[in-house]
Amino acid sequence: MKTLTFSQALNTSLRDSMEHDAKVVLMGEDIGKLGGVFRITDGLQKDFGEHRVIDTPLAESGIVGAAIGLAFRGYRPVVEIQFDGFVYPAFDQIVSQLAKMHFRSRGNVKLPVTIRIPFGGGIGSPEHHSESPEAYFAHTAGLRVVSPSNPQDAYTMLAQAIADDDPVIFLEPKRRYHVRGEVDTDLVPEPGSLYRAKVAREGADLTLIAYGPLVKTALDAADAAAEEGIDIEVIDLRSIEPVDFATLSASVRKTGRVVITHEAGKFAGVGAELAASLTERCFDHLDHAPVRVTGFDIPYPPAKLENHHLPDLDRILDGVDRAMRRNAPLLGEDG
Amino acid sequence: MKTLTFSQALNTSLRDSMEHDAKVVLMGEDIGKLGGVFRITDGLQKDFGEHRVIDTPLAESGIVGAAIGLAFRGYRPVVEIQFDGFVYPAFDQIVSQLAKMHFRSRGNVKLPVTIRIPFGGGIGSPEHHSESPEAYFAHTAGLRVVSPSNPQDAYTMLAQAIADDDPVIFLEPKRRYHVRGEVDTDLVPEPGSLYRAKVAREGADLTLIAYGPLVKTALDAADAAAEEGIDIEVIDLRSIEPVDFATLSASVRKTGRVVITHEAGKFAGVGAELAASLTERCFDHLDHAPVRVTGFDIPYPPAKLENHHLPDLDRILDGVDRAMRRNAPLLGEDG
Amino acid sequence: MSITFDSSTPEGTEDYLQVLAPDGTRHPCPELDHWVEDLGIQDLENLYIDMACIRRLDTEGTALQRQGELGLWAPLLGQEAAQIGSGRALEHDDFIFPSYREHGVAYCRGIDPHDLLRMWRGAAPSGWNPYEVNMANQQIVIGAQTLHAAGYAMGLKFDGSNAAAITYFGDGATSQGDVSEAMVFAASYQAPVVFFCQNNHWAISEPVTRQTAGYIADRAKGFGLATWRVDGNDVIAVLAATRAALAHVRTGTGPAFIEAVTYRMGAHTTADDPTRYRDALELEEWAAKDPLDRVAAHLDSLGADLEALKERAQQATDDMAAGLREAITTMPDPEVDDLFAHVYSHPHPWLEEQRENYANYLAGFAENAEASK
Amino acid sequence: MSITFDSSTPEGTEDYLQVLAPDGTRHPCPELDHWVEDLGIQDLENLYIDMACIRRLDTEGTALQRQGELGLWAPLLGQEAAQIGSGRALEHDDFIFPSYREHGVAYCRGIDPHDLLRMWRGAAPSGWNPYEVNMANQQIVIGAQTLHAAGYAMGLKFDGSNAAAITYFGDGATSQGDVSEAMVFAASYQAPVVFFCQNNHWAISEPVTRQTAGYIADRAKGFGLATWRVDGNDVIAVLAATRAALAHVRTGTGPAFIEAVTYRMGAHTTADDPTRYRDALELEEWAAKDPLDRVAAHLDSLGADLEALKERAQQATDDMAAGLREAITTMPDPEVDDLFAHVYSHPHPWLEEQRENYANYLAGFAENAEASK
Ligand SMILES: Cc1ncc(C[n+]2csc(CCOP(=O)(O)OP(=O)(O)O)c2C)c(N)n1
Ligand SMILES: Cc1ncc(C[n+]2csc(CCOP(=O)(O)OP(=O)(O)O)c2C)c(N)n1
Ligand SMILES: [Mg+2]
Ligand SMILES: [Mg+2]
Repeated sequence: MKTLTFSQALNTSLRDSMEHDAKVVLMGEDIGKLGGVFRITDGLQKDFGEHRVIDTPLAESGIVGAAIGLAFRGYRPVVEIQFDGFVYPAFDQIVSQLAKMHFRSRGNVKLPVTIRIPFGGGIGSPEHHSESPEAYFAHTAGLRVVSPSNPQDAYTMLAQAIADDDPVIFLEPKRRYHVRGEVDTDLVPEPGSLYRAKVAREGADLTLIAYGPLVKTALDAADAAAEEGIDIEVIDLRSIEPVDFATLSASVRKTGRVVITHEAGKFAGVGAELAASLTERCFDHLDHAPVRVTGFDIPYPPAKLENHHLPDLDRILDGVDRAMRRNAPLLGEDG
Repeated sequence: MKTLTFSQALNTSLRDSMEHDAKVVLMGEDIGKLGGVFRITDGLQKDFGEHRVIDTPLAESGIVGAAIGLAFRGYRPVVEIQFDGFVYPAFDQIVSQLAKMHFRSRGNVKLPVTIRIPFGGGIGSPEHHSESPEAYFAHTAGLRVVSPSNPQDAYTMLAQAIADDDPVIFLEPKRRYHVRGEVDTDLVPEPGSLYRAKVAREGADLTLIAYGPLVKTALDAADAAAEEGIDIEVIDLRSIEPVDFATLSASVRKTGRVVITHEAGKFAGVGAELAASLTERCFDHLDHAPVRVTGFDIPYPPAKLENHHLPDLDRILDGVDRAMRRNAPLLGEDG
Repeated sequence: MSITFDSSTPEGTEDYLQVLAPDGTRHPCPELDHWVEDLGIQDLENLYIDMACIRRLDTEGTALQRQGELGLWAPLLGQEAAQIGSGRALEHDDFIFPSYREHGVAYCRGIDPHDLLRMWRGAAPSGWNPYEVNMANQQIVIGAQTLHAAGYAMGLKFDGSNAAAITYFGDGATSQGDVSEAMVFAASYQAPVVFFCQNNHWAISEPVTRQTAGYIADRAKGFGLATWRVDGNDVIAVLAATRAALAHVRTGTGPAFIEAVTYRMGAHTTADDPTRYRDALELEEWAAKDPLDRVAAHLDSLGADLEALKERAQQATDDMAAGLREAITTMPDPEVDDLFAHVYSHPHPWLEEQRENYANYLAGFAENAEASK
Repeated sequence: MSITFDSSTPEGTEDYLQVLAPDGTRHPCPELDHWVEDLGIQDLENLYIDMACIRRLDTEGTALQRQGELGLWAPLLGQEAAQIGSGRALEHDDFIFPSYREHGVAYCRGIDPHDLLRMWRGAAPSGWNPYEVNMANQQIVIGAQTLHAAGYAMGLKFDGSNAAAITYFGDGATSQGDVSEAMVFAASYQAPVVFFCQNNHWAISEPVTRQTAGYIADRAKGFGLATWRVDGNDVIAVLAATRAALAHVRTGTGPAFIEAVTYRMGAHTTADDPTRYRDALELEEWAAKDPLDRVAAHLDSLGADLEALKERAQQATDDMAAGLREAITTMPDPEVDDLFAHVYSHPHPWLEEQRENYANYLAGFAENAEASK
C-alpha cells in the first residue's frame, strides 16, 4: 500500500503497464519532456524513450488515427488528449474508425486503444478546458467509457483499460488529480471488474448515482443528509458504457428513489439514460421519478460562474429533497 | 397547393428562401451541377450561379468552418452534408464553434447556419450512409435540431430553419425523399412553430412519439393497433432540440402510457431524454414506464440486416403491447 | 532479359513521368528506367493480363449490381495501370490501407471473390481478414485510412521492420484534413509509408480543380515528402515510381508520395450519373490514353505474340468472371446474430440483453406464425 | 520623408526576408523595400512605442495573473514585431481572426482594456464586440479560426469588397487539419485572406521541428498560396510583408501566407514552466534578436532623439498600465443570468425553465439564510 495522489496513481499505472507489456506506447501533445500539462506522464519518456512516449504533432485526429494504425500493427497505444474540449477534432476517427473497426472487420481487427481525457470543470479554466463529453462516447456503439473517482481506481482501472482489447475512453476527473489515497499496486482485479459499479456507501432511503469528479461530492452530500436522517446509498458508476445495471437496479429496488448527478448538461446526457433505464427496470419499485442534478444546458461558462454551473453539495441535497417528496424550500432543478 | 415529393418540397423551399433573401447561399459537395447526390439542390446553381450554390472542396470541417466565416460576414449559409456519416469530420467546428459562438461573443455574433443532413437508414447503403447522429447534436447546447416527416413540413420547416438566427441542424429522413404530399407554399407559419410538436393522430390509450423517418411507421402502427382496439395518439416531435415538452406532457397526462421510437441506438439516445423527462414531468400519471423501441446499440449493420435493426411496425406494436402491460407474446426490447 | 527502347524525345508528355506513350512507344525516363530494368516481355504480358482481369472484374461488378446481386459497385475502369502498377510493386509484408475503389489492388493480393464482393452485396460490413492478405478493409470515410497507414508505418519503424505501408486515396481526398495530418505525422517520424494518390480527375461531380489549383504532388512536397508525379495510365511508370517510392521509404529517411494522373472512365459508383456533370469529349480524350492498349501496342512492337496473349487474357478473365458469379450464387445471407457478434471483442452485458430479447422476439413471431397456420 | 539605408550585404540573415538586422543596420531587401518606402523616422518611432506598449501590456498581464486578478495569461513577449508589424499594416475594414495570443493586434485595433482582460479574468467568455473593431474574439481551439477567415474572405469576394481577412495562428497550429483545409478553401475560391503564422518555435513544450521538417512557408506554397517568410522580430519586414500580402490578396487572385519567424520568450501561458523543456541558451540567442532594441539602434543611427523617444514610451506604457489596473479594479463580476443569457439568440423553452428554477433555488437559499439569522 502506498499513499499516492490521483495523478501519481495514473503515472504509476502507466509505468507498470509499460513495463509489463512492451507494446504499450503513449502518445499525445507535450507528454514527453514536459510530462503532459498535468504531469501524468512525468518521467516516462526519460525512462522508456521517445518511441514509447511519443510527443505528437498538434493534431488530434492525427493522434487517434495514428494510434489506430499502431494498433493495427499490434501496439497498444494510450492516447492523451490534452483537455476534454480538444477531443472533438478527433471525433470522426473515434466514432467512425476506432469504434467501428472491430465490427467492420468482423472481429479480425482489434484496436486496444485507450484514450485518456482529463475532463470536467472546477479548475477555473477558460473555454474548452472543462467539458464533459461522456454522452457522445457513451452513445457510440463499439466504445467502452469509464471514469475513476479515486486514486486506487485510477491505478487499477487504467491498467485494466490498457489491457482491454476494445477501445476504451478513459475519463480522468481533472479537478481530483490532487486527491490523495491509499493505492495497492499489487491488487489483482477480478476479470470484468472494470465494468462494475461500486456501492461507495450503503444506504436505505435513496440511491445517489455519480461518477468521476462528483463521487466525492455525492459522498459529502450523503454525509450531510445523514445528519438530517436520510440514509443515502451512493453508487460510483465507474463504467459509463457498459453501465452495470445489475448493481444499480438492485439498489433502486431497495430504496425506491434515485438521484443522478453529473457535470455534463442534462439534455440527452448520461443521466437521461440512467433515469430512463432505471425507470424501465424498476418502475414498480419507484416512489418518485428519478431526479437529475446536472450542469445546465449551456456552453461551459467562464470561471467566475462555474460554481453555479457545477452541481455541488447543496444542489444535490436539493435533488434529494425533491426525490424524497419533501416540501423542499429549495427548488433547483427543472422537474 | 401543389403535390410535391419530399425532395421537391426541399428544393422548392431552398429556391424560395434564396429568392427571398440574397444572403442565403448553399454550400456542399456535389450540390452544383449534379444537384447533390439526392438532387435536393437540382437546378439551383444554374439559376442562382456558382456564388450562391457553392460546390466545395471535399472537407466537411472546411465546409462548416467556412460557413461560419460567411455567417460572420452576414451570409446565411445552408450547408449540405452529403450523408449522415460524413458529418463527424465537422464535429469540432459544429460543437466548439458553431454552437458556442453566440455565447462566446456574448450575443454579438449570430451564426444563422443551417446544416442539412440526409439521415437514417432503410436505403440499402454501405457503412456510414445510414447513421442517426441526432443525440450528439441534441446534447450540444447552442444548437437547434429539427427533423420534418412529410413534404409540407419539409417545405415550411426548412424555410424557418434558414430564417432562424441560431444554428439549426436540419435532419432529412432520406428514405422518405420520394414520399409525395400536398404542399402549400403560401402558408405563413406561426412564429416559433418550428419548435412545436404536432399531434399527428389523436388517441386516448397511449402516446407514441416519433420523428423524421419513423413518423410514417408510427402512424401505420397506430392504424394497426386501432384494429385491435388500442387508440394511439401519435406525436410527430418535429423539433428534437428544443423538445416541445408542453405538447408531450399534455398527451402523456391524458394517456398514461408512452412509447418512443427512433432509428438511433438506444443508449443515451434522444429517447432516453424523452423517457426521463416525461417521467419527471408526468410520474403520477404514468401507468407504465416509458418504452423505447429503437435501433440496437451497434454500428449500422450491412444492408441485408438493416430491416432487423430498424424499428418497424411490428416492433413498435410489440413496444405498445409492453406499455399496455398486455401479456405480450412478443418481447422485443430490453426492459 | 531487359528491353531496349526508342530513344526519341517523348511526344505530348505532360508534366509527369512517363515511360510508355499512349501509342505504345517506350521512351527514356531517367528518373524511372532504373526501377524497371528487369522487366521482360513475359513480365509485360503478365501486367497486361492483370489489367485485363481487373477490367473484367470491374465489368462483372457493374453487371452484378445491375442484376441486383450487388447493392453498389465503385468502378475502376481507366485506373487499371495505377492499381496494377502499384499493386505489383509491393512485397508480401507491405501493408495496404485502401479506399473503396482498389479492387485491382485487392486482386494483386489474391483476395478471394467471395471476400471481394461480400461488402458490395450488403452481406457484411467488409470482406477479407486484413491480416491474411496484409490489406485493411475498404475505407469509405474519405481520407481516414491515410492516418492509419501513417500510424502503422510508425509501428514498422519502431519494430525495425523492412516492410512499408502504402495508402490509396483520390484527388478529392487531398482536401481532407486527415490526409494533410497523415503527411505531417509520417514526415515527423520519417515513417515508411507511401501515399498513393489516384488523381482520376473527379471527386464524384467535382473536377480536381475544385480541390487544388496546382499539382497535388506539389502539395506533398510542401509537407517534405519525396514525390513522384507519374502518368497513371502507364503501368510501367507506375510500377517504377512505386518501386522507387518503396525503396525510398525503406531507407527510413521519410515518407513518399505518388500522384498517379489517371481518369475515372466510368461512373463514380453505380448510383451515379456522370452525364449530368461531365463532357463526352473529355472521355474520348482519355479513351485514347487507355492503359491496356498501350501495353499491347508496345508488346506488338517488341514482336510478342499478341494473339496468344489475348487468348490467355480471355481465359484468365473468363475464369475470373466465373469465379465471381459462383461466389455470388453461393454467398449465404448473413445471420441475425451477425448484428451483435463483433460490436465488442468481449461480452457487453446489456448489448447481450438486446441480442437475447431480439432473439426471443423473433422466436415469438415464428411461434405466432406457426400458431396461426 | 523616406529613409536611406546601408547597402552592404546583410550579415547572418537566415533563409528569410529581413530589413533591419538585430544590430539595427538596415539593408536592402528588394522583395520588401518597396512596401515600406513611405516610412519616416516618426513612423519608426511610433512602431517602437507600439511595441513598447504591448510589451508593457504583456508584463502587466503576467503580473495581474500572479496577483490573482486574472485566471490565466498568454504572454506575447518576443513577438512584438510580428504583432505590431502586421497589425499596423491592416486597414480598418480588414477583419481579423486571431488565436489567444494576439493582444498586440487587439491593441492595434484600439480595444478597450476592460475588453482585453475580461476573458482572461474568467469574468466572461470573451471581451469585445467583434463588429465594433473588426476582430473576432480569441480562439482557443487551435487552428479553428483559420477556416472562419477563409469563409469570411469568400464573403468579401462575393460582395466585391476591397477589404481582406487575416488570420493569426502558431507554428503548432500548422499541423491541424483545419489549417490545411482553410488553405484549400481559400485557394479554391481565391479568397482575399492572409494566413499569418507566428512561428515562435514552440507549441507549448514541442519544438517546431515536431510539426515540420522543412519550412512552414513551403507548406503554404504547396497549397498554391503566395508566400513570404520573414524575420518576425523585424517590425519593418513584417509590416512590409503584410502590406505586400494584403495587396496581393486584394487583387482577387488568391490568398497569401506569411511565416513570421520569431520566438516565444516567455512561458506558453502563466500555467506553464518552460524550464522543463527548453534551454536557457536558446533564450539568450533570441534575446540578442530583440525586436525593440533593433529599432532603437536603427533610430539612433538615423540621429533620432532616443531619450525623448524613451520618455514618450515610458509615458505611453505607464498610461497603458494604469488603464489595465483601473479596468481590473472596476470590472464587475458576471451575473448569474449570464449563464443563460446568450446560449440562443431567441427563447428556448426548457432552458428558460432551467434559468427560472435556478433563480428560484437561489432565492430559496437566500430566504433560508435570512430565516436562520
Ligand atoms: C468524409 C466523407 N465525405 C464525403 C463522402 C462522400 N463521397 C464518397 S466518394 C466521394 C468523392 C471522392 O473523390 P476522390 O477522393 O477523388 O476518390 P474517387 O472516388 O475519385 O476514387 C465523396 C464526396 C465520403 N465518403 N466521406
Ligand atoms: C485543438 C487543440 N488542441 C490542443 C490545444 C492545447 N494547446 C493550447 S496552445 C497549444 C500550443 C499551440 O502552439 P502554437 O500553435 O505554436 O501557438 P503558440 O501557443 O506558440 O502561440 C496547445 C497544444 C488546443 N488549444 N486546441
Ligand atoms: Mg477522384
Ligand atoms: Mg508556437
